[in-house]
Amino acid sequence: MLSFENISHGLHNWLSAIMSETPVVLIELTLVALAAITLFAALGLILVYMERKVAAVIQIRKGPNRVGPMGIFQTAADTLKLVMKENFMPDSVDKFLYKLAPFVVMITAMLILAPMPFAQGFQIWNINIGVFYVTAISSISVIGVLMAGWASNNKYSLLGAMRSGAQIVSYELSAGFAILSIVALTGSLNLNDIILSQQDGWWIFKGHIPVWIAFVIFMIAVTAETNRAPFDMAEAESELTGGFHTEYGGMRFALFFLAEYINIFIVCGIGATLFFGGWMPFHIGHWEGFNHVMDYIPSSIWFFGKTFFLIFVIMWFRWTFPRLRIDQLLNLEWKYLLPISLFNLLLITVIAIKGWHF
Amino acid sequence: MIEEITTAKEGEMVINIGPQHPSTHGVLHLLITLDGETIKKLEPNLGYIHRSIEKMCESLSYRQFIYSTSRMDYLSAHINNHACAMAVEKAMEIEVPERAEYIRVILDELTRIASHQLWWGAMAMDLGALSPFFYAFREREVITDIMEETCGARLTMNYMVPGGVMTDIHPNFVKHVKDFIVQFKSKIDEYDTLVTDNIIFQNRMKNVGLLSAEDAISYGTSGPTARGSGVSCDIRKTHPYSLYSKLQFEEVIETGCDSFSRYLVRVKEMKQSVKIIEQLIDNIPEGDFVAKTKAVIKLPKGEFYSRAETARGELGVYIVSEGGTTPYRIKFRSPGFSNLSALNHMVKGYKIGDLVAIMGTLDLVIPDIDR
Amino acid sequence: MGNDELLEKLKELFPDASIEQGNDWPELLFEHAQVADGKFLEVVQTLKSTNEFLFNYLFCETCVDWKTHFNMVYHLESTQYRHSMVLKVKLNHEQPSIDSLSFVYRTAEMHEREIFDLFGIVFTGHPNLKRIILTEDWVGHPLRKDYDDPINMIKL
Amino acid sequence: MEIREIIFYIIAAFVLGSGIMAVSTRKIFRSAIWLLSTLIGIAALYFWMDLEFIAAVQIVVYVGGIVVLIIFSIFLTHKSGDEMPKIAIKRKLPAAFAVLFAFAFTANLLLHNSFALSATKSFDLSVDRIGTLMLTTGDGGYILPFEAVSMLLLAAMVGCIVIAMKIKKEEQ
Repeated sequence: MLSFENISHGLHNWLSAIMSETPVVLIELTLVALAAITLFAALGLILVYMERKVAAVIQIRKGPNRVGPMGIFQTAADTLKLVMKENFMPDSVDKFLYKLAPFVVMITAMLILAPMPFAQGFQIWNINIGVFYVTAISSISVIGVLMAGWASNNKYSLLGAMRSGAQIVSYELSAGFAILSIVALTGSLNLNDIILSQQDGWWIFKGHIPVWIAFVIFMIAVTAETNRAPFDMAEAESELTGGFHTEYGGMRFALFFLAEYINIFIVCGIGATLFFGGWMPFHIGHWEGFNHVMDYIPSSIWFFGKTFFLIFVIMWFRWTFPRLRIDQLLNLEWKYLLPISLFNLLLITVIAIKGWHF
Repeated sequence: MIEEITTAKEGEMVINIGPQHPSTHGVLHLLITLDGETIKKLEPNLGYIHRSIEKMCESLSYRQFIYSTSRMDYLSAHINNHACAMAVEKAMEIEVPERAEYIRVILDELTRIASHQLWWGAMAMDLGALSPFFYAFREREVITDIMEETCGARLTMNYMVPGGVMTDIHPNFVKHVKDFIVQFKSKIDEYDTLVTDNIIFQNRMKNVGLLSAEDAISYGTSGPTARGSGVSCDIRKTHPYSLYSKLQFEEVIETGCDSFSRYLVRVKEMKQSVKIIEQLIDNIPEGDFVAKTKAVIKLPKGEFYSRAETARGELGVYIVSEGGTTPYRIKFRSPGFSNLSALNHMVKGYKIGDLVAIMGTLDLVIPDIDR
Repeated sequence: MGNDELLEKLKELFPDASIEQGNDWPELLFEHAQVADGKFLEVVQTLKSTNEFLFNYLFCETCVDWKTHFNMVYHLESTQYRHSMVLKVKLNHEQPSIDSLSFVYRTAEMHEREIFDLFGIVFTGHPNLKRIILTEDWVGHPLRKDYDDPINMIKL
Repeated sequence: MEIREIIFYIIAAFVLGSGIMAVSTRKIFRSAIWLLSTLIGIAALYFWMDLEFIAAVQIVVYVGGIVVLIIFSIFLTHKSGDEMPKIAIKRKLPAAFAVLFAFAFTANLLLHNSFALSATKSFDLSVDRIGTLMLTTGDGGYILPFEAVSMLLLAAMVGCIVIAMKIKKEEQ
């Protein structure tokens, strides 16, 4: 069967056969970079379109429906508009940092993509400490936001940056603990090992209620970390007009915008991998026939299906809930989520040690 | 203004909210002094949409000046026109036909519902929930369609004239209003599920923007803003005009004094308005829709004051006449202006996010403030 | 309290003011000289805190330019008894000034700024008396009858 | 040159370049950003050496923690956007001497040490081993420093809370 695994391995073997190691590495680096950028662009287009359609359904309206069938080319047209736009810059900004900030946010998002297992045996970098790597790199993205907010020389931007700094630093803890609970159950940081440990059932089914709690906390924390409503304090358009990207326009703004969607994809991908078995197909006990049918669905479809389901959930949040206030947001983290996730981690550790999970 | 920015204390930050800001819903300019994110002081700076309607009215006839009031509080256009028409009628001692009164009150209440629905959506948007706006506009659209059918306009109605209404109602009016009531009653629960019962929403609103009853009176607030503080001030009850003395409805008063009370007052008021319309819509009497008046209205010498309850509070029309065809002086006591004056008191010590929520519950319409 | 009763009471309390029944409510008119030197505040305090009156709600405050003089017009209401009255003060045209009510009724603060802006009446004791609607460098007071702006005003 | 070497020299140049920028720029915020890129470069070096865990720790602790704190404190200072004054020569000189000395010292160490590769891998890189070592009481165990550090952090946290509560009382 044609799968991503075979394609990538075949390509590697073919390249190694015809040339020495250095050019192979160089060519493969270029190919990976190109693939990542293409994936980025495609994800951006699809997710923005999806967000607009989801919003439209929730808001009893039609959404984009003019450009192309069902309006599928709307985001492409929007991108074209953003590219054509003048890249204006206000006076008295810190020019270097102002220009750098969108790229920092973007590159960070790209880096986290590396250990993502998109399909069986298909992954840019099978790093040993996958989950820890993701947590580590995602903490850089806050720097880009802080940079943008400070360099814009605008009080709204500064307030937005301060908010987002406080928010991301706090919610990283809860997200980290939620991830740790799965790590405790699996005993490995490697994303592939985590997926393989779910061969006989996804953790969300195997791990009793504590894993459900961890999952809910994870979803809340990553929504906050990606600055999505109801935790979009950094933008808060009705309070800070645009927050940290108030002064950005054109393609520079588009990079922030795109990075937000890529980040959503990444956190949902991680969520799907940790709790829903990544590219593992859905199996039920000893229903051999059913399981066999499920196995026929390619692993990449399973991964993207689960990820997009979680993305839909996050979009659903956004279009239903009002925004929290900054102090309520921090209270929620420090007074509720953090103690709960600490206790929950303890519980899960006990379950893991005693082997009480299925 | 410049000196205030420079005299801000160490560690404090002065920020301009507006005149172009998504949550001021117009060109309101607020100058706020912040300590971190906590508001220390707020000063409104008005006049960005000041058209000097009061001065203009001094050279308009008593038929014409009513139309300029549609542009004041454009969401309560009918009620504004009604108040002006009443002032002229009172001075001229014109008897308004029964049919006209019925039409007027029905349209007033429809206006109130439409205004509250716009407020409801906009306020949810201020709090960061974007969807309720569309739900509110689904019902509001029906009302504006009825208005368009009846008066030919969707926003600036200009339908009430001294002595009655300008034209008779459309033949479909009664049917469409009844359809609206059915639709509204089936959907109003959705409002509660979507917004009122939401825990984030309640946390954002409860115990925020406190305005005690005493302060509410001292700041001259009126309408739902004052009624949310437990002050009875519905002109329809305290100084009944038109048909209101004969109608069965309750004055909605909440005693929480916070943003959530003001919110509840408006949501419950919509239900009361529907109740009023239900009492009237089946019994519109036959007859004239406008009393016979002279072509040129001349008011007797003297001072006349009429009050009406708009969606935002008490509108006062104060006419000083020298006996001519134009008023000598007109003062519109607009509810928004007084309500805005309480804002500084209400937001002190709260966060920027609260400012937006509190401003949302005041339901400010900027042309009403600037006139 | 009904209007007639109110009228009697007011006459008793302020024998030297001119009191008459207006179209809606009793009207109390003071000459500026009668209420100069902070006496105006005393009058308003009396109206606000006397148990029979309790005029605690200033629902409208405005001014009328009569070319020879200004009339300050205060509409007062009691939220407890639901009776209303009109308080008027005649100011001279050259240097109009009157005590500010902003510490008696907080709503007066904004209203007085508006009146200062559009009529040029100076409110002594006002905490923040400056233009509110027009820009700070505006010349003249538009709602005065002698205000003229040949470019922007259209005469009918 | 092999690809690994090329990558090493690129990373090294990046670390050195941003390090120099961090101390030579006269805008405090930019200085923090350059410091940040130096630290990221060092993390990249760890990755290059296949020390993934250490690299990730480097990023979490220095980039996610310390630099964010530094940036926050810069936000809270006044005039963070202004250029800092030029440093006088008499203060530059001692600094230059110190740098020279450090450079000579390190170079001395490097030149007199033979970097012979041992045939067997000298240490196990896995996270399991690091974790076990951390909590081992016996030979080569780090339980004592681990506990000492945790006590220190606890004390610091209590101290922070006390200071924060004091400010609140003063406000009231």
